[in-house]
Amino acid sequence: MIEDEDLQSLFEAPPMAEQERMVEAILFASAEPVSVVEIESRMPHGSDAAEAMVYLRKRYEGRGVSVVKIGEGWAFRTAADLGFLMQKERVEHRKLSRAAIETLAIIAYHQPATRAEIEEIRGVSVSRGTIDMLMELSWVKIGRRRMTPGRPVTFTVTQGFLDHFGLETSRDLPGVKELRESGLLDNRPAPGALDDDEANEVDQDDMFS
Amino acid sequence: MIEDEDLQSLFEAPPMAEQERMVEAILFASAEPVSVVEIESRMPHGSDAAEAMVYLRKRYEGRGVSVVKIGEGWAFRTAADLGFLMQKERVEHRKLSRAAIETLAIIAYHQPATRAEIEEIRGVSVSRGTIDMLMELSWVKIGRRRMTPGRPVTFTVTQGFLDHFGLETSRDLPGVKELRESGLLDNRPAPGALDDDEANEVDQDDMFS
Amino acid sequence: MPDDFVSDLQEEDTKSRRLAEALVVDVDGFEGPLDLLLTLSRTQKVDLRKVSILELAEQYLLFVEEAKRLRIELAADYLVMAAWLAFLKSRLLLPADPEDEGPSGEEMAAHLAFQLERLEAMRRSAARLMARDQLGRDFFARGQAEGVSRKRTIRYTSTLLDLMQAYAQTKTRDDFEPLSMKRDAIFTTEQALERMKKLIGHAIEWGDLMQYLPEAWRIDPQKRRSATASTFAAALELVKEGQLEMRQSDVFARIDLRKRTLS
Repeated sequence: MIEDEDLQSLFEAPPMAEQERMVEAILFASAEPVSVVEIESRMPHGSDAAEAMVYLRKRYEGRGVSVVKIGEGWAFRTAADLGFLMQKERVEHRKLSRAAIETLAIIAYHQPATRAEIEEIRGVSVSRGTIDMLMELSWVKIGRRRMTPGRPVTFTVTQGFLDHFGLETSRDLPGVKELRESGLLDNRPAPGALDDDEANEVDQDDMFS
Repeated sequence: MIEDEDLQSLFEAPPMAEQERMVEAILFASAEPVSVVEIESRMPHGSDAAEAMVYLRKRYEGRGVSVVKIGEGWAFRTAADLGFLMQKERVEHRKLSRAAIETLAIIAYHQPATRAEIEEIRGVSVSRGTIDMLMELSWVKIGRRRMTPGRPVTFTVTQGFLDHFGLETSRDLPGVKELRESGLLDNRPAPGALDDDEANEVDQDDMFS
Repeated sequence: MPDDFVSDLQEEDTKSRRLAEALVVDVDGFEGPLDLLLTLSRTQKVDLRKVSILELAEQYLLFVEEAKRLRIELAADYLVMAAWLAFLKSRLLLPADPEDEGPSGEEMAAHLAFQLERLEAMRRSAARLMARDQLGRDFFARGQAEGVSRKRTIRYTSTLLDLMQAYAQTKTRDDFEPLSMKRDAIFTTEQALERMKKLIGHAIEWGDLMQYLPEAWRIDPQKRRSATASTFAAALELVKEGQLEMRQSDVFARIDLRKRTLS
């Protein structure tokens, strides 16, 4: 026969220490960041993954691995000061071209950014391969279409991008605040381009008019 | 100017707490179980990976993941009681086909085993696909060539195999006789076939001696 | 400001010319006209905010002229920029025409200065971004992710018990010899495939599938059935590999095959 107490405990969330262990196990098992919502969905009913995460983060402070936030997700990552031990795990990345690096930065700082906007900033046309490559690296994805004539697609950076560069959100991009304050992230139309919206996506020559 | 103390510290092993962090990071980032020898070879001169491992294991006792020994290597593993948390994402569970599991078993018990030997034991030919699949699963690998005419390749099981089946070494596999005595087998031998079995047992012991 | 510059122009001319020549050699190294302008602006050795756009326009036009003199073909966008800068220059130098509706020279110059500053800011940001600690280089993810995978992978869940039972069964199979399967009436697909591979080289004309059955397997109905099935399966395999073509004119009609010709 089940006692009342036992019955109740069946529907009660496990103790916080236990929940912390569960979050730890789930995060450890995954190479990719996992969202709190997803973690919680895998834990017993009534668990509070966000609270458990606070304890877990604290526990791993200063350890060889730590809990980091990446966009909406959480993951364990090795401490950056121990990178020298990891020669063997190091993945050789193809060196990115200057065009690719600049395009990536422009998308990150100006997102969502259309191709025309990237081209206007760089002053040259963006080759198809450049954006394809950034998408292949899973650093850039297609965002919503811009509601301007021609409804151009926009590009944004991904969680994989944040993960790769150790950023919690794109608000943490280096120097983004200063850039915004100095107006360098504004989409400033060229003078005289009053019918800008229309001209915007037409072609590259427009960026100089 | 470098102080004596600083100079000395350049040649001194890092503090044990630091070594523990290093072992933690290496185990975490490594794709396979890592031996103490290898860990130590990656750490600064004078480090004692074995000692650091003792502290690390202690630290993870009762946590959501633990440090376990697999074959000669060490790795992080989800605590056994939290396995249920990993269930949800396993998309498709499948048992190995009979041909595959038999082939695998024969390789495990008889390794190194040639294809001809496997066929002889199974009494049917082994299709290429079966061994390919076992190799793809990283449970079987190609061993040394047998120094007999034709120099056939042999197959052996891998660390991944031991890992999957929870074995420390392939010597831990129980013998047929043991299996039968413990009542694990539903197949009863035909009467009078006992001698035969005994003979087999001997063969098998030879393999591991 | 423009006046100061005009007076200096002669003196600067040789210097700029030399610079322009050096740049011409490198024209492929520039990522478009804006990039070239940014590089030229650095030769003014002032804060980008204080750069003289007029001087910059001069430098650029000089560069284009040099390129022409050296018969180096410039991409169209460099020439478009040159035309625009020539226009800007005239606007900056000539008094504004009150009739003119377009933007003033100063507005145009200010926008160009903004573009240059923005491009440089993005360059700097890109460099700072790449200088960050990076995943897989400075910090690392779990090397051995466990079971948790969003990929649609098949996970084999055979246990040690399965393994041991399988082994024991193979070991006891000998005891049950009468129960073991009779394989002698079976022509395997692998055998058929091997046989077909040897034969298809000659199959230039369409020919009946049945003629590919081994002689010894054509009489006994059981054997014939097995050989037909495996030969058919092998033929399909070869079609998949692109070595063979098959056709059947009607349901249950005979199946013809021939070697696939490279057309």
